[in-house]
Amino acid sequence: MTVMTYRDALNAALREEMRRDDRVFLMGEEVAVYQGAYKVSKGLLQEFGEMRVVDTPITELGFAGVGVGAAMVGLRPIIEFMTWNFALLALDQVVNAAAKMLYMSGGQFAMPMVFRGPNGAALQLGAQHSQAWESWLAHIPGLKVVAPGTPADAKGLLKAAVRDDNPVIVLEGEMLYNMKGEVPDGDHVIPLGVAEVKRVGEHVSLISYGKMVNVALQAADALARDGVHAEVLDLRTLRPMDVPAIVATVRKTNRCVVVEEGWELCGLGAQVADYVQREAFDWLDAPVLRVHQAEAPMPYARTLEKHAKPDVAKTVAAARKVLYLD
Amino acid sequence: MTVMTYRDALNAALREEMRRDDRVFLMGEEVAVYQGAYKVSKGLLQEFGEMRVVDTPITELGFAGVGVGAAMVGLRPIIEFMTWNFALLALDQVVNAAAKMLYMSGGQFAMPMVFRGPNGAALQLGAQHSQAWESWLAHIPGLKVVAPGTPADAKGLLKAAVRDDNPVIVLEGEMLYNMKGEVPDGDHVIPLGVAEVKRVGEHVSLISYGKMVNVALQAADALARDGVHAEVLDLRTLRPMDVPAIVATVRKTNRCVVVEEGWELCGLGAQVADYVQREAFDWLDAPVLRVHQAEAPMPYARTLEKHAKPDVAKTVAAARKVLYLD
Amino acid sequence: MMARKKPDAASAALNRELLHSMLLQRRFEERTAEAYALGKIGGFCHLYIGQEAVSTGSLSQLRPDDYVITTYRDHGQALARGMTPRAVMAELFGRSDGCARGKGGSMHMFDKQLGFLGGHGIVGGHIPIATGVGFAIKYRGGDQVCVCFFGEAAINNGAFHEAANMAALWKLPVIYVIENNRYGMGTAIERASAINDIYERAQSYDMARDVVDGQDVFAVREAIGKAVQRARADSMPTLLEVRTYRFMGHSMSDAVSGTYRTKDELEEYLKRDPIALLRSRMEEAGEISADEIAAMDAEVKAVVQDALDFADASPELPLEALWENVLVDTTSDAGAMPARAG
Amino acid sequence: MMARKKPDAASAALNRELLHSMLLQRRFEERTAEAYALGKIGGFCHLYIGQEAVSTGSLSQLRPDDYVITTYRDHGQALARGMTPRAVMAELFGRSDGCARGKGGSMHMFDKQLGFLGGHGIVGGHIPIATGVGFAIKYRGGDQVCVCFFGEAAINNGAFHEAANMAALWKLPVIYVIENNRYGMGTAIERASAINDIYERAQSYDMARDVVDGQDVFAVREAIGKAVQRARADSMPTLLEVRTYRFMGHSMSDAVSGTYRTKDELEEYLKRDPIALLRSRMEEAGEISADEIAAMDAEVKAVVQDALDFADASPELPLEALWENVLVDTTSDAGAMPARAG
Ligand SMILES: Cc1ncc(C[n+]2csc(CCOP(=O)(O)OP(=O)(O)O)c2C)c(N)n1
Ligand SMILES: Cc1ncc(C[n+]2csc(CCOP(=O)(O)OP(=O)(O)O)c2C)c(N)n1
Ligand SMILES: [Mg+2]
Ligand SMILES: [Mg+2]
Repeated sequence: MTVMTYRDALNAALREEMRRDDRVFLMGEEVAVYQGAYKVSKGLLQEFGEMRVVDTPITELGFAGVGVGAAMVGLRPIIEFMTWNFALLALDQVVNAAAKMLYMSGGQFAMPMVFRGPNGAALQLGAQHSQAWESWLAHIPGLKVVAPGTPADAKGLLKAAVRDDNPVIVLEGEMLYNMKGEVPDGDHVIPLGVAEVKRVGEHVSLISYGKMVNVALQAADALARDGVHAEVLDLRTLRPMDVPAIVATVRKTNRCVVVEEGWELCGLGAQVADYVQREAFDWLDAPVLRVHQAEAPMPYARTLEKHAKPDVAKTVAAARKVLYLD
Repeated sequence: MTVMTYRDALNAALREEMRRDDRVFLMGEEVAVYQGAYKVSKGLLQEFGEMRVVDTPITELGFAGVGVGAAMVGLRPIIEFMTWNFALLALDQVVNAAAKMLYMSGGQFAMPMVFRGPNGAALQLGAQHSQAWESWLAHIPGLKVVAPGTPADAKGLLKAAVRDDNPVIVLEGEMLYNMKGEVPDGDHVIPLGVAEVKRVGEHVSLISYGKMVNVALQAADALARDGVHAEVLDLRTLRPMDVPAIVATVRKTNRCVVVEEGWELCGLGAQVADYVQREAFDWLDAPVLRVHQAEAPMPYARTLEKHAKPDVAKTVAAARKVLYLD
Repeated sequence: MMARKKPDAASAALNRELLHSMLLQRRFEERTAEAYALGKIGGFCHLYIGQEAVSTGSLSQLRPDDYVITTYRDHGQALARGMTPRAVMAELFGRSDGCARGKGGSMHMFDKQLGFLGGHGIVGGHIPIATGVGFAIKYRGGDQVCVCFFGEAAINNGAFHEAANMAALWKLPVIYVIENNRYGMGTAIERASAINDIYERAQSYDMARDVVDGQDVFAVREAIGKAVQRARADSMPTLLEVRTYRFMGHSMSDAVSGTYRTKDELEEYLKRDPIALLRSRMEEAGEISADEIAAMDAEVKAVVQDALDFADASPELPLEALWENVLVDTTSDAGAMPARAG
Repeated sequence: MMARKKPDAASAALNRELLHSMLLQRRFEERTAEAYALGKIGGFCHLYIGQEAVSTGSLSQLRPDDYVITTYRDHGQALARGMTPRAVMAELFGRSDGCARGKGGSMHMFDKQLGFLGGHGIVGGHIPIATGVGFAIKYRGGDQVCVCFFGEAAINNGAFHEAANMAALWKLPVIYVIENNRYGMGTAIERASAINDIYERAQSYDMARDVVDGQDVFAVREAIGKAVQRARADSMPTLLEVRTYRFMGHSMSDAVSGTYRTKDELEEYLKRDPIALLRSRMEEAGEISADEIAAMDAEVKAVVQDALDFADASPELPLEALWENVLVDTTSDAGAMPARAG
């Protein structure tokens, strides 16, 4: 185990996979000379050269398509979106090309590629720079979607994503890049599609993913002070979702709160709630509750932004509510 | 009441609103000279001239943005997407501009505009031309989203959309354009946000919207032959969703099937299921089930496409299952 | 630049191949239209009739290891690239022997063996993909080229602009072929583009450019030949505008003339049928006799009939196939360090 | 075209106004940087320092009923358009007296009264919006113009291409001003665009074009003046490239020089500070004395201090404000048939 930041864990994953396989290259805005807008690609240009670490013009649609073309003929592109906010411009390539190519071609063209970058809000970036896309992306067959919440998962999931022969979406968190944690040494690869119980408990299940896992863990700490033992399930992969793991934790605790980053209506948590009511109906002692962003574009003002975001206090309140403690 | 097609109902709504208010104009690909790719805008160029019925180049992002700009300074654009499949290219303007402008500007710039066009699959159009976007669009605060399933609703909801001072998404159905139905005479406007019970029943609630309402109604007919009286609730507006209407029908029937057009994971039905389990938990006698598109891109082959789509048989089966009849 | 070119030095044998290729496309699509009317083919179906000199003229200049990518109007290029009429027709019928297992349909012909990277349905969407193919060729140090076809209406789309700039900036071996058939659905080029000489848009990227008569297969061959040379030898892209015309409606539901173009205009263009032009030039040059032409036509018709029979007999996909090809079940081999060539 | 222009015939009084406008932007942003360091301002904050001749030169040519739209680098234009330093600073502080109620922040300044249609955060995203404003002006038969600012890196984005083509095709009164400060974040123009004279991209749309020294406020005024005339009188768009430089990092987290540009380069450009250039020309012309300049500077500093005090005292928004402005509660008045003018 080595303690490192989420950023360095991603960097190590990129470096190791690029060393392992010279079909792998990284492309995006500011990934090379600038060393990454958030320095995730630091040093890669120096090690791999400008053909494998490629700065692009500000053309999300265009360079996502370049990745699709390169993947069609045998390369393994990693497309970095400076943030997923801008990737909205590229979703035609992600959804209509990358996700559908294998199917439309009757199985001829696999798309071994990764689209990655930070997703969701950071601090006071305002409405256009604070959007969480997980429910959109998880909706699309033909994609896999992961959202690592810790440095270890960041490394292990990104490495798995690069090796997978399907298009994989990696949703990182700008607020996580400086977060430190232990990362297993060696070739640390985490299978896609497998959730992890990050904390064992018996009274209530907190189901989360990505940066919200940390909110759930803190909420579990807070609840523990009152003798409530929450189990924290980290989905890690959002598509395909690990339904057996969801069902197992809820059948055990009989209560469930989903902590998600995006908006409520048609958010990721709705799907979790649906799985729970469908597969653990007779085990539920209370309706599933969801903690999510307020149903408004993200405001700039600090206090309003804080008020808008899912957080520990809201998670604790929801957990207490499903336990009928308040 | 006059019997007319869904297409003619939309055409009448456009015509009446353009006559009523000369700030209203229609813009999109092939809306003018060609009279609309699906002839929805037939005759409008002739009546209103080329400044108000505007053919555009194939630039979904660009002309959606033109609509946004025109709305900012006081016009009331109706942006037609030839289909919503292509609107994927324009979603940055819909989501980051139209939906957020009022908020970002602190209330200064309302966006009185409509984005409309056919959504979802028609017949054998293949993977790139058969996508249902309702859950994506319903996810976005700052938008209203409607999905009319009958000629009367098409007219009434489109007229309301044009008059609303917010950006409204109108999801039509290519397969519905030829469908006939009675449409109230006069200035028929249906308030946004209000669902409608399209058929009264007591055994099970079939909740649906858009073209799937017709599937639900046919399924109710089929169920009636076995003495099962299904209530069919047509959401009509997907955002904001009429939660009281959902709760009311489920509290009455105690069982619920959602019939949706899109894919399962994070689909519209997940949100309906979430509302139901949250607000009618103690009334539910069975888990909510969903009928949706198979989790695959849409295949071209006729038999596979049929197999992929939500249909009457699948709806009947789901209804019987929540009634524990099979 | 639009002046009529003299036939090049290609042998009579080559000319026969060109004629055969074009005739095959024509007869194939004539029967496609019939099969569509009979309900054997569904969905959108965009015929290529009238534009055959573009596909044949361009693709006859490529090597087997080069790449081709195109739009939904893709039957012509698929056949010109060498896909069998059987595989294309079975795809149109949505059958398991189709070139995309019946999952793609008219708009999505694919053949990995032939480097045929598909017909694509989102206008402009495949242009950046072509740029990516060019990137991959350069990345691997190969000397292949990628030919990307699209209609004149697609050039107004942002995808073209982004893709062309990157191809020029990075010097990629991509040939962007505009099939300017004057209309994007019902919109004439003058009503969609602020300039009419759209090949001049290459100036924005300092890209080589050319414009050529698309009804003259020799002219197309010559222009593409230069572009291929530029791409293969110098790894430089080209924007080539090919002026052609579609003799049919935009798709099966669109009238051949009426709302947006006149019957007179259509008839004027029909006089420059690319197949008739080639044939008469070959006849004039004494390269082919009327009997030989008749024999070729009969042979082509038989091939098309065989394709129809084959497609009719090809099995429907089993229902489980719905869930196949959504994802692959593989990962990259952890040990392998692949060769750069390819 | 880059030759230095002589001062135009504007009176000394006008020159003073120009100097005042530019100085206000400069002092305002110097204090903005301080306030940012103190944590009073959050999020992304892109300073305009070095580019003030562009905002002042352009906007000084507009009428009050014209429209302006710009990027996230919007403080300069907001002030040059006449927004009060108080309203802009309160917005930066996220307070209720901000020009967008504290909901927009640095990147999203708006003022409906002034026709200031906002700073926008998606590169290229506001360019089609400007085209739409031009469309609305023409639709209503007005003679306003819309000025749209964006960086040189945005020109590679598809949104520019789509928007420019439509503006030219439809002859709309929009002036697209490229603020070419040589870098898009850390990427020099040569590494992002296949051509360096990016105003030439207007050729693709048969659009009027020009290039001008952006450190010379008179040159900017003159070029914009022509473009405004073209838009107002003839309803024709212009693409104007203004060559400038940003003296600060891309945003607050970016070093002023280092990775992507050298200190030497920066120092070379600092010699052409647009404010110093204007000041010395005014001094040379005897239009202003050193004392007068000092007095102006003191006055401007006091105005900025007042803005800071005002912003500090402006109340935080109540928490309920989170849910306000998501939607409006109104519909168009069924009876009204509005006037065409406006
Ligand atoms: C992004 C997008 N918008 C609209 C359409 C609908 N559409 C299909 S083909 C077409 C016209 C394209 O014209 P052109 O590029 O000239 O090609 P042609 O059909 O003439 O070969 C349109 C508008 C689409 N497929 N994709
Ligand atoms: C679509 C999109 N992609 C990426 C970004 C991140 N980004 C913000 S500013 C910027 C550079 C823009 O450069 P330029 O257009 O030259 O304007 P300048 O910042 O120099 O004023 C980038 C890449 C963004 N905001 N939007
Ligand atoms: Mg065309
Ligand atoms: Mg710049």
